[in-house]
Order: sequence, then C-alpha cells, then structure tokens
Amino acid sequence: MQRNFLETDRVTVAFGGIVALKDVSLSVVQGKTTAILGPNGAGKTTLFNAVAGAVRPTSGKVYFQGADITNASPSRRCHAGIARTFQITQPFGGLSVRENVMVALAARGVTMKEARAEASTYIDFVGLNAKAEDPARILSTGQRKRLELARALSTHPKLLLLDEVTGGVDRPSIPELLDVIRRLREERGITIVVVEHNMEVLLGLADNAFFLNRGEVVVTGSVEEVADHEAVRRIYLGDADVAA
Amino acid sequence: QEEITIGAVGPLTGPAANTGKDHRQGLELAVKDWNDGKGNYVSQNPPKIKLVMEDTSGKPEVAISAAQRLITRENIKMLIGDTLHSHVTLALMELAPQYNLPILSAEPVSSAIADKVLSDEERYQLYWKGNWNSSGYGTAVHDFYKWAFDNKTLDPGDKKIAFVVEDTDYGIANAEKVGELFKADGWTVTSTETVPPATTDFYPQLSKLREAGPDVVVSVFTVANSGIAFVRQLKEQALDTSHLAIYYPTKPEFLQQAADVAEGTYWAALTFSSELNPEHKAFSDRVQAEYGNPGTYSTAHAYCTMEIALRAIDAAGSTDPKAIAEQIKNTDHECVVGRFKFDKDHAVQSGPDFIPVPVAQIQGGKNQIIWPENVATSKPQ
Amino acid sequence: MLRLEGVNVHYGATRVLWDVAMEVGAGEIVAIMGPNGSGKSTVLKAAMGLKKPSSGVVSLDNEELQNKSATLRPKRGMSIVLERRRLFPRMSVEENVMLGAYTRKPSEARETFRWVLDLLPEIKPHLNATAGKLSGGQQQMVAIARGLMANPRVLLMDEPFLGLSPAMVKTVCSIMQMINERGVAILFNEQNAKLSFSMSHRGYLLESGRVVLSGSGEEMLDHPEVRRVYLGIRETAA
Amino acid sequence: MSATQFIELIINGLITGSIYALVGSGIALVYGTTRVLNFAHGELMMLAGYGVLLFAVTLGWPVLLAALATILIVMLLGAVIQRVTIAPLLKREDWAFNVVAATIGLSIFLQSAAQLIWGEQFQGVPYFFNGVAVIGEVRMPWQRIAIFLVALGVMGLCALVLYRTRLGRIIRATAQDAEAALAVGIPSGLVHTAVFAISAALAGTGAILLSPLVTVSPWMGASYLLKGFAVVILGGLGSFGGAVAAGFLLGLIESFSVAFVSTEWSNVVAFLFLIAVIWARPEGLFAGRGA
Amino acid sequence: MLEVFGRRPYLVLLVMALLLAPVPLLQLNDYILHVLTLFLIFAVFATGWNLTLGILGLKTLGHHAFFAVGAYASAMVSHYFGVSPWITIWLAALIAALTGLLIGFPILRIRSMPHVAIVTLAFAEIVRLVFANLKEITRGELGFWGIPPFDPIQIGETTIRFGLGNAAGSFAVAAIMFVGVHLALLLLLRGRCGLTFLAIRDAEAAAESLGVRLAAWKLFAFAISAAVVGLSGAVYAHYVLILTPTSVAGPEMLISLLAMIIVGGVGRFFGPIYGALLLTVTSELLRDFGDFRMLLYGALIIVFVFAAPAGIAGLKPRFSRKETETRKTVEAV
Ligand SMILES: Nc1ncnc2c1ncn2[C@@H]1O[C@H](COP(=O)(O)OP(=O)(O)OP(=O)(O)O)[C@@H](O)[C@H]1O
Ligand SMILES: Nc1ncnc2c1ncn2[C@@H]1O[C@H](COP(=O)(O)OP(=O)(O)OP(=O)(O)O)[C@@H](O)[C@H]1O
Ligand SMILES: [Mg+2]
Ligand SMILES: [Mg+2]
Repeated sequence: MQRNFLETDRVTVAFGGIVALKDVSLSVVQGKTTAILGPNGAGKTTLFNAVAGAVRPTSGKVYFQGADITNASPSRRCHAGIARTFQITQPFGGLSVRENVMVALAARGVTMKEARAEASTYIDFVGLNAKAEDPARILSTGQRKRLELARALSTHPKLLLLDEVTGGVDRPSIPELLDVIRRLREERGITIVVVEHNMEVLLGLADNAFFLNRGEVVVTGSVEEVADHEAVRRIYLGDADVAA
Repeated sequence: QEEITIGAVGPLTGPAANTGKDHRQGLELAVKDWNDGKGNYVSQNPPKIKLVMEDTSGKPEVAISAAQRLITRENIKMLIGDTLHSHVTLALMELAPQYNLPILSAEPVSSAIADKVLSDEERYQLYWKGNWNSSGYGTAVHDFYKWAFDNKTLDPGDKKIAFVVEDTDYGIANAEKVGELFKADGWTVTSTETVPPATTDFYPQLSKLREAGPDVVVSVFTVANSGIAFVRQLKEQALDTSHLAIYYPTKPEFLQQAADVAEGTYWAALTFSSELNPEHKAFSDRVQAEYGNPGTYSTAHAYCTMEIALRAIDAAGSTDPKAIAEQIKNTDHECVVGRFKFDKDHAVQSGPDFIPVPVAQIQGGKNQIIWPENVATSKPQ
Repeated sequence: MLRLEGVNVHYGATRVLWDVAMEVGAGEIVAIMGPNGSGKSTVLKAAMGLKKPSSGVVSLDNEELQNKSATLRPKRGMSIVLERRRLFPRMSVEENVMLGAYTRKPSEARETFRWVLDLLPEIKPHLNATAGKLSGGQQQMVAIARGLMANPRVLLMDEPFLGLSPAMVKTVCSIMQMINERGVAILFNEQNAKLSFSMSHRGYLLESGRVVLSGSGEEMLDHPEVRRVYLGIRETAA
Repeated sequence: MSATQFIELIINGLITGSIYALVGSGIALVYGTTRVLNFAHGELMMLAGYGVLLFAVTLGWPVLLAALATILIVMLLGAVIQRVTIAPLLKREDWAFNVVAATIGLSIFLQSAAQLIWGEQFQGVPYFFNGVAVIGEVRMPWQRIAIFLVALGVMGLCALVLYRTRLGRIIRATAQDAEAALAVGIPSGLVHTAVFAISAALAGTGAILLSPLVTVSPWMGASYLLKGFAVVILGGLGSFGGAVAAGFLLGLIESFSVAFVSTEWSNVVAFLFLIAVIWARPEGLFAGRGA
Repeated sequence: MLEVFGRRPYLVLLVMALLLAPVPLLQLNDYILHVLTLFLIFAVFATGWNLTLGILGLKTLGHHAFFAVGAYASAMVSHYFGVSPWITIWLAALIAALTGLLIGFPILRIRSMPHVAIVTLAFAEIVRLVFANLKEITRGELGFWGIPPFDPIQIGETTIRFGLGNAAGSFAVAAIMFVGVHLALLLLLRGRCGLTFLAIRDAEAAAESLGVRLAAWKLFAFAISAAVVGLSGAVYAHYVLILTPTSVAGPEMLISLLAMIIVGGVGRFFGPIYGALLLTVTSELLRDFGDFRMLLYGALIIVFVFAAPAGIAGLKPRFSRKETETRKTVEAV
C-alpha cells in the first residue's frame, strides 16, 4: 500500500484516564507545510510527541516514509529525519549556544570541526550570533525558542515539527525566522508541521491545516478554509459574533 | 650514648580508639620505666629509648603509610605494630623484609599471621607476634566444657552447639576452632551466625537459635555493646542453654552495664583482673597514678610487649635487625600477664605454663575464675 | 503606585538593566515591549523582589521595597504571573490556584476561587489533575488563575498570552480589562504590540536593558519607530 | 519453621521496620519538600542519642521529660543546621549536588566532633520500659513493643499534619517551586527550616527509642542512613506514606532473610531487593501522592 | 565545554606530565613518594568517577565498588593463577567495565538524582559485603594478602622494581597511568563523545530528540568510567599489596573520593586531580592532629562547597569578563 510521507493511523494516546488523542488519522504530504490548530489542551503537543517518539501511542500506528515507526526510539526517528522543537524549551544549559547546535551534528558523526562551522549557519539563521559562546542557561525566553529552532534545523530533518516556535519571540524577528523556514523548505524540500497560535504567521506559512479539538481531528483543509470554518471560529478563534 | 627510636602504630582514632589509647599508655609506661632506671634490664648498659606512635584508624593502608613515615622520617630501629588488629598486622609484616626492620605485634591473635610466617620463615624472620594464637581460646573453651561435663557441673544434652560471632577473623576463627574440637567429641554444630561488628539487635538470630535448641551457645564479640545486647536479649528470650562468651566481658563496661542480666555467664579469658589478682591490681594502680584511669589487659599487654622489645634490643647490644630478632626469639620473660615465650611460628605460647587462658563465671555480679582448677577462685554455679 | 527608579540589575558580571525607571499608576494597565533579551522579565522580577537590584528604588505607595523580602509584597497587594508557567508541578490544579491566596483569609479565598473559576472555566475540568501534566496553554491559565487569587492591587504578568489560543487570549484580555476596571493596576509584557498597546493606558519600550520610549498606549502605537519595527508597517514592504 | 518462629519473625521485622520507617520518613519529608538529600540525617539521630544520655542518665530526669527535651533540642539543631549550612546553598542554581556534598561533609564533621567531645565508647542507656510481655511462646520486651507503638504514633501525627493541615499544604507547595511559592507570599525559607526541624524530630524520636537497644556512640546514626535512603527510594521518592510502608517491608525482609540465609547475607538480600525494585518499578513500590 | 576543560587542556596536562617526570630522580624520601603515588592513583580514580558524576551528570555514589572490583580482580587473578600484574590490571579494568554495565542497566531509565545516588550506593554496599563474605577466596575482612607486586623491568643495567619499599618504581607506574588515562580521556572527551555526555547531562529528552542514542551512550560512559576506576584499583592493589573490603569499598573511601572531586570541582576535567592532590597531602599533614583530622576533613568539604562551589578548578580566573553590555545582543536581533 502506498503511504503518505507521514501518516498516523488511528493513533490514540491516553494518560491514565485522560485521552489526549482519540483515533487520530492524518497524513502529511511531502514538501508541504501543515498546520495543526486547536485550543489549549487539544492534544497538539501530544501528537508531536507521538510522532517524534517521546510518548508511545496507546493504540494505532505511525508511519514515516512508508515505514512503521510506532515503536522506534526518538533518536532513531531523528536519524530517520524527524526533528522537533519543544513548546517548553529544553536547552543544554551548561553548553554554549554553539555547542547546543553541535550536539545533533556530532550524533550524526560529523567531525567536530565541520560541526562547529555548520553550527554557525544555524545560529546565524535564528539570530543568536551575539550569544553563540554564552552558556545556554542564561538565555531569555525568546532566545531559547530561537535556539530550539536552530537545533532542530541542525539535524538535517526531512520532517520538521515546530511547536509554537514563534511564541515569545519578538515580533520584529518573526518575519526573518519565517523566511528561514520557508527557504529551507524550498531549498531542501523539508516538510514542516507547525503548531502555532499566531494566525498571521500561519497564513503566510502553511498550505493546509488540521483542526484538533479534544483529541479529535474536526476539520481538515487549506489554512484559509480551516480558519473560516464555523467550528474553528467558535472554539478556537473565539470570534465574538459567532461565540456570543 | 645515643637514643634508639622505636615506632609503634595502633588505632588511636576510629571505633577501636579506646583500646589503642590503652596500648599507647602501656607502651609509654614501659619506655618511661626503662629510661628512668626501673626497667627489667638484660645488660649493664641499657640504651636510652624514644617512642613515637602513629595512628592507623584500624586500616591497613593507613598503617602502612604511617609505618613508612616512621621508617623514613623517624629512622626507627624497630616497630611495634599493629597494637590491636590482625588484618593490619598482616599488611604491616610485609614491611619487615622490605625495610629490613624488626617488627613485633602486640595484641593481634589471628592464627593466620602465624600461618603466614610458617609459609615463608625466611621472609618473615624479622617479624614476631607478641600474643598467642586465636586457637588458644578454642582449646580453653573446649577443655573447660569437657571438664564441666565430666564432673557433672553441666549436662551435654543432645550435644548440640551453636555460635553467634562477630564477622571478623577473630570471631570466625574462634567459632571454627571450638566447633572442630566439639565435633571431634561427637557434637553437632547447629548454626554459626556471623553478624557485622557492633551489631546490637539479635532477635532474628535468637529466633533461629530457639528453633535449633542448642545445648551450648558460644558468642564472640570485640565490641562490648554487642555483648551487652546479646546477653540481655538472650535473657529476655529465656533460652534454655549454657552460654559462654569470648572476649567482650574483659571490657570493664560489660559488667557495669550488664551486671543485672549476665549472672551465670561463662566467659573466656579472664587474663586480667584487678579484683582477683594482686599483681594485676598493682599494675592497674600504677596506670591509675600515671594517667588517671585504671589499667586494662590491653595496657598490661602493651607494657609487656614493649618490655620484650626493649630487652631484645638491650640483649642484642646493637640495632642490627637480625641480632634483635634473634634476641626476641630467645625471650623467656615473666611479665604481669604471664610468661612470654615464643613458639616456632613466631607467636607467644598460651596455656597454664605460659600465658594462662582461664575461664570465668559471673557470680553475684562479680567475676570469678572457675577453670583451670589450680587458679580457680570459685566453683562453677 | 508602583514605581521603579534608577533600577540596575546584574547577573554576575553582566548588567542587564540600566537605570530603568517605570511607573504604574493606580488603575492603570501598563505594557512593556522589547526585543528578546532586552530585560522585560528581569524588570518584572525586580519589581516583585525575585531578583534583587544592585541599585535603585522599587516602591509601592511610596514604601521602599527593594531591600525587603519578596514575601512582603503579596501582603501589600502585589502578585505576579511568572514566565514559563512556574506552577507547583506535582500538586493538583486546585491546590495551585488556592495557594495564590496564601496571604488571605480562607473564607475570602474560597469566594475568590469561585470567581476565578467563573472567569476561566477552562480549568474547571482539570481541578484534580496534576499541574505539571497539563498542556502548555492549560498551565498558563492556571498560572493566571493563581495570580488572580491574591486579589491584588497590582498584578504583574510576564507574557500572559504565551501559548494561549486566540480565543483564550481574548478571554484573558477581557479579564485583565475587567479587573482593571475594578481598580487593579497591571504591568505586563507581551510581544504583540498592537494587542498590548491598544489595551493599555501607557507603555514602555525596552531595548538592551534601557527604557528607550514611553508614552500612552495610543502614542506608542503611533510612534513611527514602533510602527516600523513592531507593527511591520513600512513604506517598502519586504 | 514453627508458627512461633514465624510470628516472632514478623514481630521482629515490624519493630526493626518501624525504626527504618522513622528514619526513612524523616529523610523523605526533607527530600519531598526541599529536594535536599540530607546525608547528615543520621547525625541528628546520634545527637539525639547523646541528648537522652545526658538528660535521662547523667541528669536522671524522668523518661518522658528527657525525651521531650531531647526532641526539642534536636529540632533546634536541625533548624540551625538548615539555616547555616543548607539554606544559603539553595539559592544557587546547582544546589542539588552541592547540598549532598555539604551534608556529607557535615556528617563527617559531626561524627568526629562527637568523637572528640564524648569519646569513642559505646554508652548504654537503660530500658525505659521494663519487663517482657509473654504471649504464648512469644516473648517480647515492652521496650521493643514501645518502639513500634511510639513510632506508629509519631508517624501518624506527621502524616496528619502533612496532608490535613494548612501548614502541610504550604510545605508541599514550597517543595515544588520555591520561587513560585515566594511569589505567592509563602516564606519558603522558613518553611524549609520548619521541615528540617520536623524531620529532626523524627530522627530524634527514632534515636530515643533505639538508644537503650543499640547504645549511644558517634556512629550510631551512620548505620541507619543507607537503610533510611533505601526506604525512601522503595517508598517512592519523597512520599511520606510510601517511606513508612517501605520501612516496614524492609524490616520484614531482613528479619526473614536471617531465618533463611545466614546473617551476613541479609543486607545483600535487602539491597538486591532495592535494586530489583528500581529496575522493575523506578517510581517505587508505593508511589502515590508526593509529599 | 569551556567550563569543563578550560582553554588549553592539552597544555595543562603537558605541564603536569613535565612536573611529574623528574620526581623519581629527585631522591626524595620514600614517604613523600608514597604519598605522591597514592595521590596519582586516587586522582585517576577521581577522574574516572567524575566522568559519570560531573560530565554525564549521573550522580552515582557507588564508584568505590568498581575500585574494589578492579583491585580484587587483579589481585586474585595474579595471586591464584600466577598471571603477571602487567596483564591482570587490564583484565581488571575490563571486569570493572562489565560490572559497570551490570549496574548501568537498572539505572538507565532513572532520571532522578537521588535514585541513582542511592541505588549505586546500595550496589557498592553489596559489592563490599560480597567480598567480605566470600571468605574462602578473599579472606574477608582479614585482608587479601599475597598480592604480587608488578614484575621488575630490566632496562639496560638497571632493574626497576615495584611494590612497597620500591617507592620510585611504584611512583613511575602510577605517574604513567595518570598521564596515560588523562590523555586518553581528553582525546575522547574533547570530541563528540564529551559533547554528547554534556548534552545528556543538561537535557536528556532534548538530546534524544536530536538523535543521541541515550541508552548506548550512558552505558558506554558507565563502562569507560568503571574501567578507569577499576584500573586505578588494580594498580592500587599491586602497590599496597593488601586489600580489605572495608578499606577499598567502605564508606570512608566513598567520602574521601567524593571530597576530592568536590574540592577539586565537580564536572571540571582537571578538578578531581587538584582535589586529590590537596586532600591526599592534607590528610597526611593532618595526621599530626590525630583526632582532629576527620573533623578538619569534614570542615574542608563544607568550606569548599560554600566558598568555592566550582572547586579549585573553578577558582582560576576563568572568563576575565568585564561588564558586558546587552547592547550587542539586541543589535543582532
Ligand atoms: N542567570 C543569568 N545569568 C546571566 N545572564 C542572564 C541570566 N538570566 C538572564 N540573563 C540575560 O539577561 C538578559 C535579559 O533577560 P530577560 O529574561 O529579562 O529578557 P526578556 O526581555 O524577558 O527576554 P524575552 O523576551 O526573550 O523573554 C538576556 O540577555 C539574558 O540572556
Ligand atoms: N504526561 C501527561 N500526563 C497526563 N496528562 C497529560 C500529559 N500530557 C498531556 N496531558 C493532557 O493531554 C491533553 C493534551 O495535551 P497537549 O499538551 O497535547 O495539548 P496542546 O494541544 O499541546 O495544548 P497547548 O496549546 O495548551 O499546548 C491535555 O488535557 C493535557 O492535560
Ligand atoms: Mg502544546
Ligand atoms: Mg522574558
């Protein structure tokens, strides 16, 4: 059977009694950018965790490039080409920003010298040059978010999962970051899945979208279609006229 | 005339520090007497002696470090060590061939030391053990019980014996030796419980003992509070058995704290008793006058060990290691704890003719020697 | 009522705030804007006493607080919603929220609790859940609820909308406006210039630890610098 | 095995276990609330031991009064230790290991200080309760029964405070994010100190109950420390109730292992059990509500 | 990594090697050489331990078990089977590494500091008890003696002898091991290996998501660290020639080694070396204070934790950074 680039097949994730994802089946087309929308607690991060391997689904399967990766470890998935950022940032506090970025390169077997040089590219991308040699533990919220992105990029992903990557980043820098992401997609053909609450950002970035509510996919379509959907406006965007 | 330095190492800190301090007093006192003209001299012109003592904390590697320091810094001509521990002595005796230094240990008793000497007499020719072998206890305990069964003081019952001993060479070697001798008489050893040193809760072991129902229980501890606890708990559990204690009743705190529950306990070996032995009392008073605390077996033994060392150096007439060792070998010296004479295994001999190993019983809150009969102060009850 | 004068803050040898002066008048909503790392969070922490300034004055109703313990401030009516949702991760949501009223009488606290739940009904189903296991946005709501429980006169909020869905952002905005109408002064930071300056009476712009611009909400929105950099309104769009 | 021995083993296990539980729950309390792994906990026991010795033996006070005075003093000491050596470290970013290091240092320091002050000897304390209860064939001195009962009582009291009172809630909040606790106005520094004092009281109670059995010495506490830690882990880190349950369990395991294998292997059995549990259930046997 | 290694780690090691090289020729008295030999052995021990404690960030408190395993393994193989210690020390390192893997497995999944600390502590206690209880082969607490010293080496005219009483030879063995181990570790850790360890220390989940194979790396770190510690134990065994379970695997070993690492600087590559030097030497100097020795020892640990938490290695002027402005940051943004 021909499978899409990334597919989840009736994935359910339950934490004790709480069902965070319920039979979620969705597929992501290679080269496209997909947005996951949904109110808080809808299960977006959990979906990312299931795809990246940080949680095991209670039932269901995850396929990546046709292969079943449901039981693969996060590191194997990374080597297969899946990278993610964390919504709640997780820097390597004792390493410098540059070394943070070098970790993934080293895990791929790149020599230290090459890794050092390549890291500069990503640090440049996210605008952290000035902090490159500082320990990551002193970074502020926005700086940490940028670091997350740089690290994810350094894994040479085929699939990039961005969990609120612009949250906390100052507005003037967002266009630049988006530029970087867009360029990557065009130059390297990276497939991107984003969780993002900033609709402006989404409209300029994503091709299609899934709307998740209480662990279930409710609406699918292009970003515009989804954003205009009645349920999305009511539950998610909270438009006064509809919500009333 | 030049001063000769003798080094000593012993446990001055750590759990055995009390005993180590007694040793230090005994060693110092002997040297003081010697230098003050009150010594038990061999020659007309005895040398002046200086004593330097270092701490081992009861650990072999520390002891070696300390001894090396004494050897290289203080230029000692002889080492007394270890003053207490057998395992430390086993390490220290290696220094004798390495540094060509006569070494005389004080209180260690382990038979393993003598075995090691016998395994390579050439190598350990400079090493001497200033105490009898641990097997000495075994013989005494066995002979005492045999005597008691023979004259119907005690009833051998089903001929079952059990041991509760401290997990040291001392405890285990004693249990093995006594066990062997009893087995030869047709006894069975129901169990040997080894507990870590300083254990104070014996309920699990006692529960096991009660099931086995031995006729004789032998306990060996070097830490007095283990013994105190054991005797008390044995009484609480009202086990119907004869109990013989090894070593710990020599500690004064044993009777102080356990007098109420220790009545009737047999024990070995009452080698030092100010109450029963006027000579011991005189020595103890001497220590009291000098240091403000009474003398113990350890003080007296250290005193005697130092006397042997001093007399050997005196007799050798030089600090030549071989000559000193030769003189130690020739020692036949009557001292406050008994007569010191070395055997072929470089250890001091025990028994009625040498250092006596008498068995005592606590009667009316006091220690009485009950065996051997020739030195007994009371009859067993 | 809350006033910062000449506040300097160092992290080790690094100086992150330079003579910062800010004021929050009674009944005002005041927004802080600035690039990442400019020191917004540090200003709020210094105001709340969680980071001690190396020099300068922090005063509430003319009472100097910079050398007093942080615990005094909730008693004086200050409370803070911390960045990165600093909850008590292994306590239940209810316990977390209730602890916001630590300095208040239990009976009053119960009442406020009901009020807070009415304002933020989204947390109701999770009251018995362990706070650390909630989703990012849910944690943020709990943090806001906890901040409200103190019934503060001055509320400090560090990126209160971080991770909230658009609908929740609106809810929280209206809550802020509503309690402000009841007389609560609010000092907060948020990256969305339009949102934050339009809902606030006054605003500050912070850059590299210095206040570079301040004024009323409208003034800030109209300022060419703000328009260009923070609202992306340019003559030649990129 | 006879029924009598079986009962005896259970009783012995429960009594030993109650001491492990007392020690462990004290460590768990401190760990649960402050994330501090206190390696000097055993030395608080030791100090309490010398306290009883002073009040009950040297000064000859009545037992209850002596115990009370001892507990008060140990609580004070616990508080002082926390203020002087631990509180300043908690402000650091990398305090977790610093505190372990500091308390290890403190533990050696106190041990050797005690040795200098009181000497190396093991000092006996007479039984507080005399007599032996005889039930059928089982003989149990009242002193031992008292250990069990008092330990249960004291731990129950602590649990009550921890889970049923406002103080308990504050303690638990401080446990989880001290800065956030500070932000809502909880004087977290004081709470930490108070927790230390309570934990010291638990250690003190343990020591008072034990001193007639184990005698008082500078090393008195050290031997219980590893067992205390094992109990904390088995019970689920920082869980007060878990530590209590695990304490009894460990006591029983030890008591039975003496019966089946010889004594010198009983600790090996106990620690292997610990490692096996960690392997199979890292969250502990009784992981429940974190303190 | 700057914090861990400093600016020029190879240079520092070279200086150390150059300082050690002439020592045997100085005709120092045996006692001083003895203390220095102990220092070198403990420095290797401490460095090996620091690998998991400070660099991988797993707060293990049971590495004295690997020291004991290494020491006993080498001692028993050479004693019972007559194999030359020159060979058995490597065997010992291997056995220690395997033991490391053994205890590495159960704690793989554990992330909490106290779990790891206590489980490893309990493991060390098991090791001590096993050596103490297997009296038939180890002689228990009575001590394992009869350990052969290293076989003499003939270089031209001179024969270099080892073991007690041959201080210069023993010092040389320890010094070569010291320099060799540190050089090897430096080569290993300055590369991706060290980077990965430090990443695991700071954020495990993130490291895993970036392609780091956690289990493999952790076990690898454990094995290397145990091997280094085991090697130092083996050399120790053939130097002191007697082992007791308490002296190699007892709590005092734990405390003194931990103190060395803390005083030197946890997680600093060279820290444990400075710590080992300071504490080995002071503990010998303090010998004159008798009873006060342990007291001061404890106090020293406390003082260092308070006054210099980064240890001696952290005392050196690290980043001679003046007040940096935040301006730069913002311009780059
Ligand atoms: N512990 C620390 N040590 C050294 N520097 C620090 C420390 N904490 C923060 N900084 C630095 O201080 C500066 C200000 O930090 P702050 O968190 O106040 O920024 P912010 O304006 O809130 O940024 P953001 O918008 O990203 O949250 C940053 O450059 C940060 O790197
Ligand atoms: N480890 C966990 N244990 C228990 N419940 C969990 C856990 N992780 C997530 N949940 C629950 O699962 C649901 C989905 O959480 P998730 O983090 O996926 O939401 P989200 O869509 O990312 O929300 P947000 O926008 O707020 O980040 C929430 O109700 C959350 O409380
Ligand atoms: Mg999320
Ligand atoms: Mg911030």
